[in-house]
Amino acid sequence: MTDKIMTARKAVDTFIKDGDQIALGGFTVNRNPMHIIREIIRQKKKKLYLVVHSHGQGMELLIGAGCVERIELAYGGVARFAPTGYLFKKAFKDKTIEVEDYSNYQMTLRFMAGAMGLPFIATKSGLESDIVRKFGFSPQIRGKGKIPEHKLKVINDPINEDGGKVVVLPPLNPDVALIHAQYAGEKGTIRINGLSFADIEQAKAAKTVIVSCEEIVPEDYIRQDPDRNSLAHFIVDAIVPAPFGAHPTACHMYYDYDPNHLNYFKKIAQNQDSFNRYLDEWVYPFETMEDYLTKVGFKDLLKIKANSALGYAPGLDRR
Amino acid sequence: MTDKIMTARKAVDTFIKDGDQIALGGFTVNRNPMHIIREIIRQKKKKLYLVVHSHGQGMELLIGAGCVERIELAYGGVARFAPTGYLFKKAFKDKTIEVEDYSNYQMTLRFMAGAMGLPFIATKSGLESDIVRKFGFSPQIRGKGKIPEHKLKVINDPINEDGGKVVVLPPLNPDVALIHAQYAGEKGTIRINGLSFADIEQAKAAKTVIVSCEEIVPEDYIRQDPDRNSLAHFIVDAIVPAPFGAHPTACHMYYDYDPNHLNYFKKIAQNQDSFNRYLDEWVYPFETMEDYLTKVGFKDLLKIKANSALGYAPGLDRR
Amino acid sequence: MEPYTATEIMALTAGSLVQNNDILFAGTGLSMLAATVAKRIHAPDAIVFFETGGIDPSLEELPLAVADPRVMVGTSVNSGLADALSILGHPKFRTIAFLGAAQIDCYGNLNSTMLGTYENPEQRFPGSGGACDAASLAYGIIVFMQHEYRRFVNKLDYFTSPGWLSGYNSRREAGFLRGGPMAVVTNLGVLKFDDITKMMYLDQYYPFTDPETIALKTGFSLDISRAKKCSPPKEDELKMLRQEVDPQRLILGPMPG
Amino acid sequence: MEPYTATEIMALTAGSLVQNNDILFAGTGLSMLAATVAKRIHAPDAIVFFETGGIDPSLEELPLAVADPRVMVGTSVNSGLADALSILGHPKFRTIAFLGAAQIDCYGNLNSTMLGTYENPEQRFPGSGGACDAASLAYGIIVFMQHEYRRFVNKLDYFTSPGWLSGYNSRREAGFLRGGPMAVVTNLGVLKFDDITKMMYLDQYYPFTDPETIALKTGFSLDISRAKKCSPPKEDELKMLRQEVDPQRLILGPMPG
Repeated sequence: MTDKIMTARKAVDTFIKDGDQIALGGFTVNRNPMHIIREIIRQKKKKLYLVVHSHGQGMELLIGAGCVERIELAYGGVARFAPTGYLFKKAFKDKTIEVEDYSNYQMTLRFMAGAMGLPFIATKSGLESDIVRKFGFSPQIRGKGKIPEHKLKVINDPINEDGGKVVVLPPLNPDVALIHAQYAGEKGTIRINGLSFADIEQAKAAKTVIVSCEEIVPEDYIRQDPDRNSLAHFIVDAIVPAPFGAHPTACHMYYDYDPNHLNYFKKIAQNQDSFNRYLDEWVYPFETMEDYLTKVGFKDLLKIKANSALGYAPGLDRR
Repeated sequence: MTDKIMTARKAVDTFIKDGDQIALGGFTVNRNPMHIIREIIRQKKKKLYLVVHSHGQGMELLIGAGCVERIELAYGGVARFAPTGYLFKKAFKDKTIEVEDYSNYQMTLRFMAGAMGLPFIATKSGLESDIVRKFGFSPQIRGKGKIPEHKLKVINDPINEDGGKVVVLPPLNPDVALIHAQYAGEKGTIRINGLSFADIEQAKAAKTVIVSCEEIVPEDYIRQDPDRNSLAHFIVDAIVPAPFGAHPTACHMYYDYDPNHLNYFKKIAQNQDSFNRYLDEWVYPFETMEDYLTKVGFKDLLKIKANSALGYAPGLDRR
Repeated sequence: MEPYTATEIMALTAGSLVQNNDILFAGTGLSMLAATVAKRIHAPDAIVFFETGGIDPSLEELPLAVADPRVMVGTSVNSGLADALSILGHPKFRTIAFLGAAQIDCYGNLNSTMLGTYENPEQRFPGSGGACDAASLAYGIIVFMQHEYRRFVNKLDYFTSPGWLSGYNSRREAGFLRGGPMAVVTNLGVLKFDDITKMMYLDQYYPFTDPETIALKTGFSLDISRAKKCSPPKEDELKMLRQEVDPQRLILGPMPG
Repeated sequence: MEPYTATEIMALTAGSLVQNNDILFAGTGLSMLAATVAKRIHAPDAIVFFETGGIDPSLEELPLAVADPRVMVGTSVNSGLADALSILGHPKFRTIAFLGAAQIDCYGNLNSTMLGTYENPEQRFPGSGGACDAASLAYGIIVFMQHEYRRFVNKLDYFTSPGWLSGYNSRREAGFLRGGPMAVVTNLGVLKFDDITKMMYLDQYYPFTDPETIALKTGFSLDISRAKKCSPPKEDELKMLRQEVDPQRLILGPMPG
């Protein structure tokens, strides 16, 4: 097995190309694969096709930096810091991105179907709503590349005569899944602490899996407790060592979200000039986590450092 | 929340009635809920409708004792100790039970669909096979009670024009799921060590969940590490303390399967008289695990005691 | 000026709608306060879970997001979306979801996606998240709304989450197995749905307002004939909310007056 | 008498069919030996997994069942059936499943369920287990058979697991995305499938037998024109199998002679 441990630069350069369909791991303010996302921006990847359930900070950055052409999503926001993501909102209103709306369960089921090789998956969720009635992607592009022929279909339950209508959803098999995890074994076994969101399904559904992680540990060590592990080593194509790699979002047991940074981002996100200055200040100059963290500074990092018993930073000023 | 901790006698008496559809946890020689199963036999429950993927020792006992009317399964055997279960084989040939054959993936997907509230679930597995072409249950009983109207249906992929044929399966929502786990918190949080088979899906799919366990631990303790937990407390209706409750099958980190007992069972299972004597000797007299274990004896229990590093009994004579 | 804020009475009122052993699907903000109120006062055995996978956390600090690491501690199980969202429709449980929305119609259908259309978008909200799922699958939903004319509309710009659809038996006929909105808790009062028509009516108004004012702030014709005046929050409940649930007033906002 | 048993040459021969980086779906018995042989000799980076959820265990002791606690140790992940069986069809991986059966037909379709019919059952085998899934979804399967006339049949009593169906392109036309049997390893030789017709032919026969004997033990017409004699097992491979893989001969059974 070839060595999978590499820099973000190499992982993004090797595995991500313009136009790829990309699943972002994490959820709003937690475990966003920010280190990889910043590298995507540095490498100026274009026309990305994001598939997410509820995404926040990472998606905001990619949209703002002009890397995104198209999104399938259930939710675009950074929790209380931006109930609707400013850059998502702006791109949607300016029609610089195409958006297709699903629900969280629908997106999760689609990832799961992709992960399990199911031809499609069905749910009662969304019947009669505009999610099943309105279509964001133009008919011209449907069925091309990764874009499914049908957003979804409402059919009669084919096996239970009393089952009524159901929503049938196409599976998702993204080109690349980007995940930030706490631990990776040297051969690629991944362990996520706390909630896994839909990261595991996203990784299993994808053709290529890039995992950034807080720590790389010996494969023997991570295999001493395989009940805790989230992904088998052979699923993973690239491991990127990235301590604090989810900053300014949280990483359970390692650090909390960074309210200072997220509040600052909220301000600068409302204007393209200030957002561009943010890229110049926070994204372009720092290829390594070391350099980025030097910019963040010890003071803020110590504030968000997780308490070992709680997994977050108790008493953190989150206003 | 009322107290869920109870004896096997009370759990079976309260929650299992004749004719119930019952999912058995475990797999061939591992984590069979034997203590509960023996109690079902003592209480002479009848006409049970088993739904399992690959089941072994527990199913053999229930069939032999005449508790079973009908089974949906993928596999009936006790691994090398009885590649096809003798009592299953005999009941099938004598037509004293009705059997419907599925595959392991199909049964697992059906439990999963039941657990997730999906109206149905589809797979490519089984196309053109007799699993989709032949039906074990008589047409007269189909659609009655828990028996699905259709074993399955082969349809054209409704959402992907190039998808071809797919097998659509009905979900399973058993009346009762019987699970043997390593740990239960006092309020019902369950932790399974090692492989979970389809136990988690079975429990979530069922109306009533009975869990026997090696140890009951304080709820606070089991919640100190919720990443390891398998079932939320409110899913579980009865917790039955049962150290060695899976014997003669294995329980990872606690004990190995008991080759002496399984080899002995293999012999007695081939004849109804000797099987009845087994019931008289091993099942009817012992309502508590303490009494049952006294019968097994320290000698055999020490032989199968798991090594803490390995989870099984290294060097165990398994011939 | 009342000695309590609208947010405070909303949290306490919504919390009182919960029964013991209910399984509560909570978002953040008001729904988190309401769920905590419910557990501390009305329904000690109620269970709170989050769509992100945190099942029954200890909630020693108030989470600001459903993905806040504070929902991962003291839980019964830490899982993920597939698991958590599957609980919503579990027929064994009375699952109650607290939802917010940008628009609501007279049958309790919700919009949290956008104003305008995909072709001519005017405003964008975050989208369904788990709201459509909860509204589709849960035993019931309780909706939080700011009571404004432009939010209580005759026709949603985008129909994100199914309520009683077009009223009467339309929800069951559409294929839903259960569910439907139980109540709408606003900054002015509590609205419920007629047993037969499933049309919204005013059930309670807070002491600082009146039914006519509420009707004027509602964009569709509202039945106010059944409205009762709501009692002000009890002293001890208000104290508990302020001192124990949100002492930093992260969600409660400024004190009254 | 040969200085090796049929079981030994079967395990070694099947193991040699594995490529490096293959993901091996193993049952127990012979398939476990073959997988271990593959990893130790031909394909050190091959990965073994079990349908029960044990992914790449260290296998310090030979498991006697796919649910043996020995498949839960040193694994990359301990999961369950849903996870493990999902790996079979993953398009990213060359998944190879080792399967046994009671009957096989000339297109490699398998019966592991029963003889007779549900109405008039004559014999019962355990059933599909994961065999139908592996045969349906994996990149390829390798089948172990006892080479007996009554097992190599024209028509299966029960069609449990899909091979090449009725040959030619019928497998793809039926809706399968990939897969099909690659080889059948018996106690007499190795059979493969014609590239075009997908009909079984004799590829190799062991040194202790001959093509005509094999044809006589095959219940359908067998092409033996392409048969080559197989070399006897190499000394070092036999030694490794006996001393390291199954020293207790739990699966290998008695020594030769």
